[in-house]
Amino acid sequence: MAPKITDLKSAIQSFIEPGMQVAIEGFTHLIPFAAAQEIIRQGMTGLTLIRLTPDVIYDQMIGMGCANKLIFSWGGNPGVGSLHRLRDAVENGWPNSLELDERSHAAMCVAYTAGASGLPFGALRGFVGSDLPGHNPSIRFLDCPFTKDKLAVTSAIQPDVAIIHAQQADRQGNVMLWGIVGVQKDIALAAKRVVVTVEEVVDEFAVKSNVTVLPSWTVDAICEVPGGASPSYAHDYYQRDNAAYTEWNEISRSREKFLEWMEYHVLETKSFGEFRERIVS
Amino acid sequence: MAPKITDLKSAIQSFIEPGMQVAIEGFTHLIPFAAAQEIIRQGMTGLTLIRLTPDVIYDQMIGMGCANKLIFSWGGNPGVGSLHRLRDAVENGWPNSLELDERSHAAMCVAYTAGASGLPFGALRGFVGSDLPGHNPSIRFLDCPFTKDKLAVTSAIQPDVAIIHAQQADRQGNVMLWGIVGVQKDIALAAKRVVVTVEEVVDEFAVKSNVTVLPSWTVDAICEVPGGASPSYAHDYYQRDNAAYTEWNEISRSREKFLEWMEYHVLETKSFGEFRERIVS
Amino acid sequence: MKEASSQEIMTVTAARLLRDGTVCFVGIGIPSMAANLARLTHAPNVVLIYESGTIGAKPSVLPLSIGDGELAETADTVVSTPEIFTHWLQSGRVEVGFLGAAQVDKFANLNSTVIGSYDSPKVRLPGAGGAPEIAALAKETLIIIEHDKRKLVDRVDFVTSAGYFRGGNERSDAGLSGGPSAVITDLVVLEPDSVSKELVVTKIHAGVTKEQVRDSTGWEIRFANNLSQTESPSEEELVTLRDLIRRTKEARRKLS
Amino acid sequence: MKEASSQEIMTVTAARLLRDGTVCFVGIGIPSMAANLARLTHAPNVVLIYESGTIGAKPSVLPLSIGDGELAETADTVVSTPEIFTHWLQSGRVEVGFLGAAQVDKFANLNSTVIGSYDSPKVRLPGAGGAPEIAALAKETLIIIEHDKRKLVDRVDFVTSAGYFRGGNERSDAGLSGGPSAVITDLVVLEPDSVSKELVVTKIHAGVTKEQVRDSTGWEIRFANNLSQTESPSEEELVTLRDLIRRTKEARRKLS
Repeated sequence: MAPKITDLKSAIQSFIEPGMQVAIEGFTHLIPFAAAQEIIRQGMTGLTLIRLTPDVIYDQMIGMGCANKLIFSWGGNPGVGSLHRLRDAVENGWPNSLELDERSHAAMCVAYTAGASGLPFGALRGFVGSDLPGHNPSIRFLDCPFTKDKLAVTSAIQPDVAIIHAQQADRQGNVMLWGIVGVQKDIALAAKRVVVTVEEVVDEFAVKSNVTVLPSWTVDAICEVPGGASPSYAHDYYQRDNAAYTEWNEISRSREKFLEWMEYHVLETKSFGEFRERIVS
Repeated sequence: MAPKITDLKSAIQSFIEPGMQVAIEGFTHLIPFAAAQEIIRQGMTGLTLIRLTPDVIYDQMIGMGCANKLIFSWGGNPGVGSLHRLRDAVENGWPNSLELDERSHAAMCVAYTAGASGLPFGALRGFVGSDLPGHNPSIRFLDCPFTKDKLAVTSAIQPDVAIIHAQQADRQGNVMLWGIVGVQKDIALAAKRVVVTVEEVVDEFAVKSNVTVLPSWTVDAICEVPGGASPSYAHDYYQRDNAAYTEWNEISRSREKFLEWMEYHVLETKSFGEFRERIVS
Repeated sequence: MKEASSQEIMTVTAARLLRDGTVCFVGIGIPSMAANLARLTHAPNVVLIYESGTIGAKPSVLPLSIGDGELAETADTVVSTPEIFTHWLQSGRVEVGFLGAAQVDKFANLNSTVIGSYDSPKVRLPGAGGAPEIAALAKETLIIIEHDKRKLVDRVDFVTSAGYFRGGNERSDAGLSGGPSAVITDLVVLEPDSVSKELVVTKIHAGVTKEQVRDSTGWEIRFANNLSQTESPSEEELVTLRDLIRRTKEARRKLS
Repeated sequence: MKEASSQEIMTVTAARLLRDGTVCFVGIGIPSMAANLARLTHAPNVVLIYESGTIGAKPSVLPLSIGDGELAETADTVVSTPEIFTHWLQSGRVEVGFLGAAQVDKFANLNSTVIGSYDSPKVRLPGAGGAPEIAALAKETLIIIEHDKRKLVDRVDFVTSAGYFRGGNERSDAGLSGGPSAVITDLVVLEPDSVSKELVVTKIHAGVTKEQVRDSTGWEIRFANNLSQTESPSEEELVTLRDLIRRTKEARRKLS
């Protein structure tokens, strides 16, 4: 019942298989970069990647050919501009074509909440007049049985695996994260399996405001990976590395430079620790 | 924009009118007894009362003729037995008949959440095989547009006024409650107007775990009423007065004894403070 | 030591049906007593969820109300009541639902709404609370009820929470999995027949006669072929249970 | 003091449209800059909601991403992202939605999805994010966009977020209230005609000619009868804005 406290390499090997639906979440905060890079390192392919904001984390995975489908709502480099690898996949099919299931943030949220709640769909007021439903069968409309209001509905998302990053786990395997808590509780409870990387394993949690707690029995694996959300941030641990986001714009612009960077930093390193050493040097 | 910090008598006078839909919430914890008794004191009638667990608080209001309709899901005296005044109204129409819109806890919850979310209905897996939907048009069924699963739906609840009790407000009018947070955030955000009684008004909130915060601009009136949730409890302030719940069983059993008790303790007192003095003596 | 009372046997028998580590949705009263007894004896890692929002509560005394402060203080996490029903029950995370009722019928349907007709009831009962969805969505339901002709009835006056409907495959045909796996009374344990889903006596408490059971049941009760005697409470179980009740009474006295 | 740039005029003009005490849903970039400028000048009690879950954020520097830590630390409360969309936006609590886009058309429809066709786009843009529901559900929407022929177009390539559809009553007939009340560019302010809902120029920034506006707009742009000149930024506004930008740059340099 209690989650296995294990190393990241083993956790990814145990839980991620080609063809799976995988959600790697963290809304602007606590983005699990270390876990995503381990998936790249293991040469995973054919994944359906799920995430509100693909961000640099999925730009790397898509560029390395991990994914053939993307379920998302906003695919930019926040504060910087385009995700060049995502664009190259959609515009030119490089390194492979990428099927899109594109919704809005609100629709992704209700799809996660429905998934976490055991409901097959979520309803929202939205999409009236938008062209998105015409391109996505996961968005439909229905009439309220009471008021006859026209509402949008979207199908629940229940991934095979959710991966999130948290500040802390305790030794019993309970997980706690705080600050901007985003969508992590919903996606963790929606998924069939949950892998959590954490900044540290502690004896006991301190009282924090605005907290999400996942009891140990809802989590499958916990891996201690300090800095594992970098270049995003971990509230009370480290701040966002804005320069890395800006630099990514240049690194990712050409296929060659991107591949070279990934080869040197990710494929040639054995762990996130080694990756970080190469980043700093 | 900021709520008026005022006295309870004025707040009830300003916001509660005969015939309104009123939800006085607090799930087992922080039940706003002082506010309810002020409504009784002001001789209000014709209310639709809304609450998952009518509890002693609505037993008093129903017995005093404040309500002609009840929307609820469990009407007992927790840990003790029946609510005699509620039963007398339903079984014998005393002091007046009481229309019931009866759901389950889960259905009340999704109705509150739908109300708070601006949706006309909430969906749930429930009521299959139950006789309740046959007696309540607020519960219907629909087929999921994606999976064809049969789901129950229930109409949103958006009361005219929600009244809750919280541990603290700050001087700007923000409200904070903690411990068992129940359904209060949803009902407060579902209602057109929100009145909050609090244990105390403080300069600044301390960090607490498991917190609900209502920003000042979502609240209409705040009244400082120490002990205002008694005989229920306020976490970190005082404990549940179990004896009072047990005694209520005897007080409420006969109409005469009930009326005498209400007359002496509520109608003849001018405030919750005076009521408390009579209770103690 | 004083011999076990029939209520104690019922509580201990119910407690034993909880396996260690099980995620259990608990109602107040005897269900809560049995679940906490299990936690204090053979099932220290049982996860108790109360509808007030506490997950993994470990109270030292029994809560009188479902939302006593100690539940929050000892829980692994506390969430809102809506979240309990959506993210924790409806999602299928609850393995065992522990329920009481005013009436249970031959096919384990539960009534906690009215005696008599809904529109002019003879007795208005408290109502559904969390029961209909617990009965529908927990992987398995245990029911605890006092054995009495007016409580174990051929057909409940009102189906608040569905058991096996009118028997056979009716429950699964309606799209519900799970269902009541046992009804524990102060006389016997009943379990649904695997085909007809009719409740039959599978265990009988020490000193109870079949006659007594027949006389106290509102339908023509059947006894299983492999009927056995309920294992008596152990000394540890009785001591723990009595201790728990004593501590609870003391705590309540102090508060009054 | 250095004269106001066209971008500064745009930001100050947008900021002025926010009344004090308004509940405002803010996107990142110039919307966030304008909203925070309003908060630091004439509207100290404006309530800023970011989709990351922060309500009442009061950042001292501008967030680069929508979820920077300072937003959480200075907020009145932080909630989950799902709750932001259900309980705070969809519920009708947001008075002003502040949006940018890649394209805006004559009837204030917004495109942030693709240039070209959806299935084989010339340029794949980031996508909807929170915009479709903000545009649908805020009581009023303000749009900020650089004035450019390829951005202010007759018809957007893709309607990500609906404005007034194809004009007239089409928006309200579809059951949507609210709608865009102004489009602020670095040249002018446009507002929808009360009947046709076509965007017309109501204010023109100092030093900008009608010719220049015509040449930079993708449809045959009209000028309101009561066309006026945009009030120039005050010294206080400019100083505050430049200070804010300077503090933001310093903070980011420190982090890098």
